[in-house]
Amino acid sequence: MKTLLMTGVLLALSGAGAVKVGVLLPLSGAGSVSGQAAKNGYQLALDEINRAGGVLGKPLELEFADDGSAPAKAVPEFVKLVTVEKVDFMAGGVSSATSIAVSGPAKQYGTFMAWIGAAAVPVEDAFADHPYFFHYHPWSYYNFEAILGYFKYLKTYKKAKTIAIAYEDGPFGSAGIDATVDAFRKAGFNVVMTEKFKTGSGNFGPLVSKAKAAKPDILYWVGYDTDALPLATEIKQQNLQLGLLYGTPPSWPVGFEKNSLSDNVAGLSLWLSTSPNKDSRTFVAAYKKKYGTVTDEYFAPLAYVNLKTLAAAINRAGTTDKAKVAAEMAKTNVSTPFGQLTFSPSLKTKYQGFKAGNWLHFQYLGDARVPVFPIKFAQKPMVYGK
Amino acid sequence: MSARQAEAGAPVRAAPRREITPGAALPLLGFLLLAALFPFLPLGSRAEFLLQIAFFTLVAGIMALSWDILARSGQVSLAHAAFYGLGAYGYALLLKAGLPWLLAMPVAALLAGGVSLILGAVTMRLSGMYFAIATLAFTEVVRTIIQNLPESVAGGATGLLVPALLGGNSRAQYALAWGLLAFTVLVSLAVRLTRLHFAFAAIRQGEETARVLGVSIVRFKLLAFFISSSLAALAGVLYAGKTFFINPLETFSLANSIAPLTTSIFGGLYTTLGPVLGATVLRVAEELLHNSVKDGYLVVYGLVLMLSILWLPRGLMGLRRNRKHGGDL
Amino acid sequence: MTDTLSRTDAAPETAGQELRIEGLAAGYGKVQVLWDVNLHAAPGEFVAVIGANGAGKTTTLRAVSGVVKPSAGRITLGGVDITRAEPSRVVALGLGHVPEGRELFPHMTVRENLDLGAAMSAAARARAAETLGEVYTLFPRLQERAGQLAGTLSGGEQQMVAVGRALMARPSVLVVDEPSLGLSPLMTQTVFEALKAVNAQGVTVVLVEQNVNLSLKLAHRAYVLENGQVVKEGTGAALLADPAVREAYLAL
Amino acid sequence: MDLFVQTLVNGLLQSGLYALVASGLALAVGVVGIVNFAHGEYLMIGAFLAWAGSAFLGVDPLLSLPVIAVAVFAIGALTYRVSIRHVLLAPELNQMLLTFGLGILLQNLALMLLGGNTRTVTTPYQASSLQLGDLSVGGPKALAFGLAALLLGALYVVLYRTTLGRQMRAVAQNRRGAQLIGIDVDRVYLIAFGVSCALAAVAGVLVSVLLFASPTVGLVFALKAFAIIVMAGLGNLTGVLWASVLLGVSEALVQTYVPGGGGWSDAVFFLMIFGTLVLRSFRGAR
Amino acid sequence: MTAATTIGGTLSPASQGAEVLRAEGLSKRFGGLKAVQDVSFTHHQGEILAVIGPNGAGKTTLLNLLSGVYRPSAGRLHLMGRDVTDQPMEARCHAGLGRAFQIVRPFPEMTVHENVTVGALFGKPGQRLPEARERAWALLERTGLAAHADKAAHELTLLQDKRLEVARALATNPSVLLLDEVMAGLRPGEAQEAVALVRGVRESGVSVLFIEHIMPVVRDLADRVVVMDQGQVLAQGTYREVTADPRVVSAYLGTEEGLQA
Repeated sequence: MKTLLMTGVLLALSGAGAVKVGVLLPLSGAGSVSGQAAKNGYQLALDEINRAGGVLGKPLELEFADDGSAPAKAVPEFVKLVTVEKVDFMAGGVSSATSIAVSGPAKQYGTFMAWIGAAAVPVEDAFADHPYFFHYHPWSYYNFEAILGYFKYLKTYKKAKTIAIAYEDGPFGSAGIDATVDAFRKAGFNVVMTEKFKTGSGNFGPLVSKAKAAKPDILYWVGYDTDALPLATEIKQQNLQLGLLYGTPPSWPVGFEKNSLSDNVAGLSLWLSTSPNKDSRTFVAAYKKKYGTVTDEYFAPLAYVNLKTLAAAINRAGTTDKAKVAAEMAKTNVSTPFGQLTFSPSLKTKYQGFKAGNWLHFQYLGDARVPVFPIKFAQKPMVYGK
Repeated sequence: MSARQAEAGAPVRAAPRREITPGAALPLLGFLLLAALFPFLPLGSRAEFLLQIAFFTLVAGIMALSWDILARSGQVSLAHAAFYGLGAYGYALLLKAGLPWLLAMPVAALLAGGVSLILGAVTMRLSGMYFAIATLAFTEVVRTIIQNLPESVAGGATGLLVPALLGGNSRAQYALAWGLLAFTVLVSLAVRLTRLHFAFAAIRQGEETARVLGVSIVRFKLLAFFISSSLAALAGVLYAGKTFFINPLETFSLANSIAPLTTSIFGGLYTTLGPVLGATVLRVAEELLHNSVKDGYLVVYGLVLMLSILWLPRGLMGLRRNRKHGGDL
Repeated sequence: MTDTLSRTDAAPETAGQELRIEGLAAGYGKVQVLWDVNLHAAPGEFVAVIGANGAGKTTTLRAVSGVVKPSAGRITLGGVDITRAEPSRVVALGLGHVPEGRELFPHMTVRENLDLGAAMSAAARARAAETLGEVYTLFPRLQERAGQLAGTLSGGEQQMVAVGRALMARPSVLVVDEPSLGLSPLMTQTVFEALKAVNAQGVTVVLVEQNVNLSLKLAHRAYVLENGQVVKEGTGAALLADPAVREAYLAL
Repeated sequence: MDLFVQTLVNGLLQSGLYALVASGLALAVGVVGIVNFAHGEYLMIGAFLAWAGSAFLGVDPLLSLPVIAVAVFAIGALTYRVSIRHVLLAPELNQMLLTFGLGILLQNLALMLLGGNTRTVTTPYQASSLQLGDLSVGGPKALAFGLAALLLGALYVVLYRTTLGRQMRAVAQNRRGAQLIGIDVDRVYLIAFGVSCALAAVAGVLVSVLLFASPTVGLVFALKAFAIIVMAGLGNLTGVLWASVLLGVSEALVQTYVPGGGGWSDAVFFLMIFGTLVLRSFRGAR
Repeated sequence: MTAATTIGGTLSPASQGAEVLRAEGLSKRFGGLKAVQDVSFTHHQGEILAVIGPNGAGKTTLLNLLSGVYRPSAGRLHLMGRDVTDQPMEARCHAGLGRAFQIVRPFPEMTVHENVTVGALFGKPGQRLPEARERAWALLERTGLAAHADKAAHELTLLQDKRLEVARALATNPSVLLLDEVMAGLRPGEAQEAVALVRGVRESGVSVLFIEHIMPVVRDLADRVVVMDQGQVLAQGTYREVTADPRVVSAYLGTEEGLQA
């Protein structure tokens, strides 16, 4: 009893010596939706960690900073967290451009980084020789690997042969588009259309007309949430017959599932709030308890997992020494809402978390997103239009 | 000849009070000195962080001042994002081509200057809103071209990785930014103190009158374009070398054209100190707001801009008492 | 004071009002144009204001309509002080202004220009159709050109539109600024005849003109303005006979 | 051939929205003489109001449209009173900065209150379409185009057939002349600015149905509107219609017939603007 | 610049001087409006030539044709023996043409001295700034503005503005000076000062062509007068000659015909 009390007092008093984790997120600007979702995930994880006794016997502290989705703002904020707030570890990171921008100071200070987002290939280049860079989110080529896997399945079982590609003309859509086309061809698909569009412009009329002429089995679009409804609307209006409309936006529009136009639209996600996975159900319950709502943004559980695994690694290491924590972190092997998490080398970096196998393919069926592939996770049979 | 003069007897010459005295340069020198000493100030643990903020403030200062130099000739441009981007891309591509950075930097600036001459030549007769939209259109066209070039050439929409400036040493980077700002200030002063000032100001305040007085507007408008865009390109080089990564969407964004405009108006147009001071105050204000109002800081920022126009139409420079025309640097 | 000159043949359908200007001073920025102008037009009177360019004739009229704010003096319209009133109020009180340079709406049709003239007061709107008929009677040409854009008319026709537009508000006082400017003699005559007819209906007319001969013949009474001051006043006939007026113009 | 006709239809349908946004802007520029860089933000307000009405009150956006138009008219009139009015005589640059500030303020206010998420509205007619042989015309798009055409028609009727509209045109064409015939110029300015904002908001309602509502939804349309009014010649309302159709159709043509056209269509349009301006300036030279 | 006080007074019959400006059939149309039609005249060295006419006669358009604001629809213009019809404004300035505007157009954000310096610096090619400043000082002294050199242009009185307008034009070192109604808005006493100023300009060797409405000024100043009406030249000659011309009188006072009241 006495010791317990003492521990409590110590816990309360010892803030000064507590482990501090800096979290750099886009809380404003273009990436703010993902950033805000991640922030909620971090706070949920923080609550749980501290309720369970904190890190190294003290409450864990988080320092949030807003990178404004802009490299010029991200660099000072990163440096502030590292040098002023003197955080022991850095977490967060959503946008690729800001992540690359902070790679300079990160190397300069040898900062330990447990990074959740930033999937673009140049990020991998920028952090290739960084010894303490743990990357959770799959690199974009893993996304594609997952997509290709799904499409190959469709080819075999649904006789899908032709693909039309619509991609936004920014970095998100255009990255590696040539390689994508090649890979589809190599896999035996006929790529009948490759069209750029300007995200947010909502003008898909000409693109869909063109697609109609090309008669594809699958329309694969790489864009943002803003493009989802306009594209779906246009397809319906021009009566474009597809086997599947498949998209990979980082997030989907709020309330899209309730719109009948979303029916049968398929997409890619690391996670779904409806996932039957036990960790996922636990997370959803905890999230709902804390915030009163359910989130569909996978950056919330990703951030949650990110902080939980980091805290666990520190506790296992028993110190904040970067090398030791990294060694423990590398041994991570836990089940998460996304499936099992372990770190292994990617093409260029040493510690890559989730990979192609973690992606889920879902379809909007009824008023919800339902996993349909891989088949072992499927809750309902997929609807294929042809 | 006149009765007035006959009364006075001998010709009277008033002391040239309004001529620019070395004293007028004191605030500017003070600013530069303070900026030079900044890394050595005892700022404790915040030093590194503030140095980063200060670096980007210097870049913003270079952009604003370069914009102002063009504005002095009556050309209110929305093409500064293009020059900034051309500088950044020029630098990155020249490095890729194997040029040493010290050479790549000025060559990128001159290239941007050269491109700006084309723009300047075709927008020669436009003014006001038409000029602004034409320059905006130019920016969009340049951005799209770079974005649609094959990825192997300029990185396409994805962007380009850029080697770290000065090995990523933040103090050295700061020193370089300071040097480039000081250079920009010198150029601005040179424009202010030579015949260029008379040509630019005359064109701005009355293009037709200026022509009647023999000012060749073609030559001076183009010169303003060249100087301004080259300096803006230097700011772009600093940005590229600091953030290691450039892509068309961010480097050519409209915000990069609008920021120098608002900064200059806020600080005080057609002066050297005004835009630099404006950049500093706005950046500091943004940082303070960011930390105090967190979520709504940009709302307050917009409000500050609006109020400053309603209450302070001549910008910060208008705050100085007894401000008379002509004597400001 | 000018009773003897009042027209006896006038059958005032529209009651003219009195316009009185006392000690008026006004200008633009640093240029003071009017120094001390005293001027009076009795109800139903036709008053001409003549003077060389830059004497302040136009500025006087602008001060009356409230476009230029006087720095000193007093202006009353039908006894109501309008010294610093907004133009819309002055018009509402019964002033019609035919400005120098006509100031038409060039991309609107003649008819639209005229209609706008009647739009500002309920009373004028109520009688707009009737007034339009009167204007067309005065200027048959305008009826022919009703659908044409005002900017495409000849100078004379434009002047007719300007007069007609002012009349559409059924003003009690009509001030007219240099209507003959750039007009052929024939056209000038048409416009002046119209002004005479308007005045005959009882409307007070104040005419500013460079065509001395014509305006003095037409006016009951006239003022000579020089450097922002009234230097002479008298009946039109008297001034017409005065060699000093001619000398002032040509500096003989 | 079918593709060509479909392309023209696509472009034409798109141009209705453009014309609606640009007409409002042209009204502010032409009558009030102010270039409102925050014009897109009023569109954004309209889009969000429509979304809110639909999401919280279950009112169809097209039904709430009149209410939204009136509400945003009031917001615009208020904006005029507290800010625009005070810079009417200020240098153009200061006017620009004021409206830039206004834009930043409104956009971030929306971001702060609503977050950056994309919101969509669900309507029963969203998926409808008209089939004319091989030609298909989207229901909401046709509806939006029809509504835009109707509203623009109404705008033109107001401008050309009503006293208030004539007053606006009068002020636009000759401010002093308008003053001299008794038009209350300040009142006309207030109304014109309010109507300008209301038109943007109406476009915003349509955008919420066709596309989405988000804090940044205004930017794309505002930029195009600027280009359109410049191409038409500042303040030229009829020119706005032609320029809008030209923009819509040329975008569609480029997107359909140029390989990778989606990435080039903006550039082509801006190149057209650029060319028009430059040509005009050189032709205008004596 | 020669000193201002040279052999004063007598109005020499200037037509003996060499020709400085020659207009041959200048015309300008704006759409359907013929603003200037077939105007020809010759302006001689050292002469003060007035262009008068009622409002709307086309005087200002003519001046704009001379200074290069407009290109003529037809006709040629020779300046100092060179054909400058197709030359832009700045080239005409370099060739020796100076102009002062009716509505004064000082550069508002510059001091008086800086305003004049612009003329001195760019009026002729190859001027250097220090010398231009010095010449500006000299001109300010000549035009009685030296005491106001450091004022902003907007602080000047109207007469001082007019002086500045003339000083700035003179700073370009012109052979011919075009003055557009410089007396407009001046009080009688001020106009006398301005007349003296213009005389001084001529005595320094500059030929002057001016537009004016104030007839006493024209009478006192002009060696020769060109009268315009409806875009055309109505009469040319001395002041006495043209004012005796009944056509001129009726152009000014209006036709006596019509309106038999």
